[in-house]
Amino acid sequence: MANPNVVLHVADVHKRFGGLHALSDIDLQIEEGKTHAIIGPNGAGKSTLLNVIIGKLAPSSGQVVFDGNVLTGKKPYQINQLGIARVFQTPEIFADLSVLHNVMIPALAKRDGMFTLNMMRSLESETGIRAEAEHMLEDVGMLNRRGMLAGSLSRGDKRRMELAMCLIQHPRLLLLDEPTAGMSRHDTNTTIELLKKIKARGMTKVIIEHDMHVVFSLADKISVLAQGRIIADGTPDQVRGNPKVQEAYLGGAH
Amino acid sequence: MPKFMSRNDLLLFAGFSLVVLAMPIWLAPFGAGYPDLLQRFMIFGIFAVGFNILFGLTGYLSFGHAAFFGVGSYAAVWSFKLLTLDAIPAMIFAVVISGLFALVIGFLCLRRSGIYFSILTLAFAQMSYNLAYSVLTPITNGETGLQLTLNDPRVLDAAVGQGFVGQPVPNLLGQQLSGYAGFYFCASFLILGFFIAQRIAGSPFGMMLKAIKSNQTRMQFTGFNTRPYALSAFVISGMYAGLAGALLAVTDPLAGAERMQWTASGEVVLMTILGGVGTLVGPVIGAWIIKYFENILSALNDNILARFWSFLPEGVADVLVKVTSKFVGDGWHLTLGLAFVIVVIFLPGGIMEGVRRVAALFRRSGSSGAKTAPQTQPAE
Amino acid sequence: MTILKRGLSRRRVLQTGMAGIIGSGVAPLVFTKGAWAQEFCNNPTGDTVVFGLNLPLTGTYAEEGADEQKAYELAIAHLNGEGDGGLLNVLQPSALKGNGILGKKVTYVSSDSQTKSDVARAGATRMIERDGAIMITGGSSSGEAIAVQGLCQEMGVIFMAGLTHSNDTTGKDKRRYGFRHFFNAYQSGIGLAPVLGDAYGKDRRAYHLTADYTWGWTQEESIKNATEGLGWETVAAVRTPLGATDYSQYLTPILNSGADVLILNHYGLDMVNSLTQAVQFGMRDRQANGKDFQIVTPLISELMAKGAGESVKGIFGTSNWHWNLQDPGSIAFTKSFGAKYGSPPSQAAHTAYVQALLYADAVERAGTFYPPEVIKALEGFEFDGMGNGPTVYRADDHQCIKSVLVVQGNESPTSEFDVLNVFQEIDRDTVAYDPAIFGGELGEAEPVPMCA
Amino acid sequence: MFEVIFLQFLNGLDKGAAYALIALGLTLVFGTLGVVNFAHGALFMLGAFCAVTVRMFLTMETVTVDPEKLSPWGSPLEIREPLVQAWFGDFGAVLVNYSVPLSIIITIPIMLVVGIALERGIIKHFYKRSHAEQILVTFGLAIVAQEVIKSVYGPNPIPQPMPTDLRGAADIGAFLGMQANIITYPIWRLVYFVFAAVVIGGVFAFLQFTTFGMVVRAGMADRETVGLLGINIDRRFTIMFGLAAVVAGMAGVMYTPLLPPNYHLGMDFLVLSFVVVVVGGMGSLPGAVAAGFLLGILQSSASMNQVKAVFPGIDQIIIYLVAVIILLVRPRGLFGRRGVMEA
Repeated sequence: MANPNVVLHVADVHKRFGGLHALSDIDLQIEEGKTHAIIGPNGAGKSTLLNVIIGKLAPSSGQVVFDGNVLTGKKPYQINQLGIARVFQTPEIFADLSVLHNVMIPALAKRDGMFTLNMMRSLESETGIRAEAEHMLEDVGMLNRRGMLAGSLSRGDKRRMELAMCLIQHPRLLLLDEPTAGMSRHDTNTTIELLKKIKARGMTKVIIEHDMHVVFSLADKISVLAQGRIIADGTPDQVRGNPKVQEAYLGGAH
Repeated sequence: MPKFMSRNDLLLFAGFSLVVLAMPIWLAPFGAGYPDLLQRFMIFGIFAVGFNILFGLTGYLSFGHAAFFGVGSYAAVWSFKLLTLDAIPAMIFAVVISGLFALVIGFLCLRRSGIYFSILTLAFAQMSYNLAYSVLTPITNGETGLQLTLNDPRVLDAAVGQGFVGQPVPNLLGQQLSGYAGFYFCASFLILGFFIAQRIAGSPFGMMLKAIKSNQTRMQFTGFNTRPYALSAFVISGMYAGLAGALLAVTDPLAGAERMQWTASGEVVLMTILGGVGTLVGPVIGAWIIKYFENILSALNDNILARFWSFLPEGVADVLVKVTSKFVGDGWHLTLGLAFVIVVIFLPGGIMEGVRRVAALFRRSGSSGAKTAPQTQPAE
Repeated sequence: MTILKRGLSRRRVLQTGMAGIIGSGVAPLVFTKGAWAQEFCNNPTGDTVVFGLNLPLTGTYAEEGADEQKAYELAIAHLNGEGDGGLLNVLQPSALKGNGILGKKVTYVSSDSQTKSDVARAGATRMIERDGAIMITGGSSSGEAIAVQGLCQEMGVIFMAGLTHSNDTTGKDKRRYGFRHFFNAYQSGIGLAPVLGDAYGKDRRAYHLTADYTWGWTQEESIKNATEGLGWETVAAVRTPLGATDYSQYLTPILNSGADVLILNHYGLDMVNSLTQAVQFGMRDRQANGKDFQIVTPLISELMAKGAGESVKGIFGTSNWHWNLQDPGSIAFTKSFGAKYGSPPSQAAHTAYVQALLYADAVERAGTFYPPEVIKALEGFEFDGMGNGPTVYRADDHQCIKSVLVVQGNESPTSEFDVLNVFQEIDRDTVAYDPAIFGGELGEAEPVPMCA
Repeated sequence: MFEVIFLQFLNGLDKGAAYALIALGLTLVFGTLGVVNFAHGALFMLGAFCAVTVRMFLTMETVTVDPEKLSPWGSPLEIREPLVQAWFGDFGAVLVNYSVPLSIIITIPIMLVVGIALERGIIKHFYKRSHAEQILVTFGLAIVAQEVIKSVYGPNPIPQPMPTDLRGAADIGAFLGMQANIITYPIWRLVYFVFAAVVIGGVFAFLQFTTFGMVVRAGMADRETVGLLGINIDRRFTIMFGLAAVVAGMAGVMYTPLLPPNYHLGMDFLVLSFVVVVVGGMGSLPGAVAAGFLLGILQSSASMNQVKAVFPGIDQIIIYLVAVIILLVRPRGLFGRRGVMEA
């Protein structure tokens, strides 16, 4: 690998659905500790790209390399165990469990691996994990809701909890699919603050986002996707001035 | 020091054990205090508790659990025939065999989820049943059912020179297991099974199972390989079914193929739903209610009904006897079906949810003073 | 009273020290109380005695079960001195007095066995434990009979089998506490083969369809041996699943198999379906090997014949008994049953009724309900007047040896019940056989096991 | 050997037609409403009992008891006179003779009402609930239906004779110009086959060529979009449930001469029909029909002696075995779409 700082390398990935080219010739390098935003109009292939990285979809050709491991062909849980966590566009949470348990589960995954038959130990005795989870909830400002059923939370709280679920695993790479979509201005700002705090810890992040306010306040680097291709790549300032980007956004239906 | 069990769990366990052990006393006024029915309460309680570990926790709806029940019975009877009449080796043998069987079936079926999983389990169970009835007769003795005979080898018994007089029956260290002894034998296993289920539900493992039910995708992206979790739950619940089947063979040493039929699998589904799926006590209560109805409701006839309604004027009583007779005796299945439909529609949490709702109602009306009438529940 | 002491002391001897310790330590008082209160299982202490009727009221053999229930109710009424007395008047010799059994009024409890061995056994256990049944009777499948018979041996309760035709019931699975009045597949073979030879010739090629379970197999084997003894050839013997409803896939291969006789080793609804469908396939209108194609139903009852309707006309089979017989016993029973229920009794009803009477009579002769004495009274008992001619309850296998009927579907029935004709009565010497050929072991009557 | 295989194949088609017909209704309900209907077998059974009821009315009798004369079994002689023949003479006799096909006329409105009532009354409340709960409620309904039938009609099967003209076997071989008396097949089974083919074809044509059908098909593909177009798709789906009930009911009526109906007829067919649907792929109409024929032919050929000699007992498990293999190899059945029913 040319750049030793690159932690995730999406190499020459194509994805076709029947005749439709959802992704063409994607080559993307994400550097350690950076926040990399992927923007683009609706249907540009952003979520498809995340799905390919995380193992939900297999690329038609090309491969994804994470820290020297080829991810292509690996199962989602193996990819997660390598240190990649994801926040989904619509929160994927355990609606029937309490907020506290929602956050404890990923912590246990981090500690115990992808399968442990620990059925005779009591949850009560997992004091370490519990403290960790409570601490995490405090970080996202949800400690007072730890006993609630996750399904009964507001949409914004669900997203914050999902973020907490990812953060508690201390992933090396965090993928965020529109983390502030549908949030109020106030919630969005809290989330931005939270994400900045993580950034300070040096966690690598890939963010898909529509909200340019969010993108420009967080991203170190931006890639612009349109019709399945990367049309621009660079620092926020570089991208802002790129005429192709403006064209894509003006031409794209939004 | 980490707590072994929370106070609530301990209370629940103690209460449950007490209720179970005292059954011969408190069930006698209901006409159910005889050993055969009590044993069945225990056996099907175990079956339902085990089924709930799979269905209640992981949400995988198996329509083939009766197969493991049957395998447990056959394994136990074979242990009686080949090894010894003592119950303990038979139970161990049965649990191991049904566990292995569940491992194979579960490994295949869990490659699919949703209704595809249900149909796969159903297909395997029906295959087991059909084969047990016909081609596998050398192992299962087909329709007649596998029975003990005087000239079985019983190598362990023969080795210690233990003989017996009359028809061979299973025992526990020489103590016969018919009647109330059989009940307490089964009861101890129900209590043990309940304890283990309680531990599982309260363990990190149990939480993972509930998480699988809640959102399998999230589990995958959280770094869990869900299949071994689901498979473990499947095997554990298969072992419970095998244990229950073995106990049925201990209290009554005959293994028939009918207990593997899909309708028998359907019955344990009914029990679990009726009692309250996902709860610890619910499935047991569901099993008890169904077995009670099966034995008591089905025995009611027109004469008994006529006596029951006799306080009413003759014409009215006659009509009521006619109407109610459709729901008892041979018609008790109708009652069961109606009760089941009503529970699924109005009380998806089963009887346990009903109990909770009533309790909440009382708590509310109790706290708001004696004068307030019970509040009307808002419609869903 | 001597009996009582013997039962007690033996039982005590049996309990090893270890068992005693566990018994007193683990089991509560309730457990032992039941055991010592009576000297044998369900010894009737009041002025009534309870029969446990284990009947298939649903399932493949439900019609037989319903008819058996009517017969038991009739028998119990007659035993208690109600009604016209039925066969009480013709049983020879008889110890019955028409005042119940040993002066105790007979009552009954019943349980739906659903034609399933498991359920039958559970029902029998319930009736013994909860309802205190002194004797279990009924059932109309061999699986049920064998399962319940084993249970009764464990519990020390006499089982008077209802309709069960498998050789195993009094063969390899025979039990000291189980008794069968009905005939068996082996006797069907002996009785049916000569008739088939006369009617269809010695040069026939037979195709068997057999219900794939124990009874079907024993009947297939018996009929195969008997017909091959005639010189017939067996083309194929195909097993069909029990309770199969559509037999078409088993019937099509017969058409061009070179067979000219189809033998249906089915019973109950299976038989009704397979026979009706075989007729729909035109098998009775066919020619094969230059002869008319024929169908044989080795075991048939009027209930099945009724169900099969026109299909059964002219078809040969065997029965245990038929209401059209003209001996005094049959006439008395048919009249008594018909007057009460408006239809003639089936062979299942007959065997049920006779079994109830024979048990009662044996108790009267033994002078006690103590099962080993009743068993002794039944074993080797010679009697007559019950519709099957002189009959003996064979001591070696508890099988009644009596005459067997070859019946034929009635070509011109005068009513919906007049569906079978008695073609020939095969006397009991012809259908007797050596009990040793089927093996099995009866086991001991004493010490009497104790139900809880 | 040719005639043996040909007959067995014919038999497979015949069985397959019955399987396909039942699976078709089940798939209609699943494809449109997304509901797993375990009560579908019960609808089949209810149809069969429509035929039973019609025949009961047509064969009503007056019973005169003559206390003077006794029957051979000792009860007073009953003289029965069929009413319909008495009223309508020969025409009445024809009515009785053709009671089974005639019942269809009455079965269609009854089953339509039953189906619509079921959907409006209960099923519609379960659209949003999990498939497991749908299975449970419809399973419960199936139990209730069969117990009601048992309590009204008793536990024993009630034979329904086929019209006299359609009894016996037809010589297909001779009809096709081959040797006579080799390839013969029961006429009623051929009738059933044709009937099934007509109904299946009718349902397909209805969905293909009518506006109603087109809207329903669009709704099957994407319910929300159709809803956005301002079309009341729910009412159409209700009617589709009624239609599925009618198809099941008619299948039940025509099956009665082959198999005397009793109360658990529905449960007997339930497992089988689900296996067919799952093999075909949940929600795929062509899949249901193809799987029906496939399983019919496999079932039939597995029952041949030559096959059974190699694999003993194969005829008892073939259907399940095929289902297991197909589901493991092709997770969504033969024609299934991705993601259906896996939650």
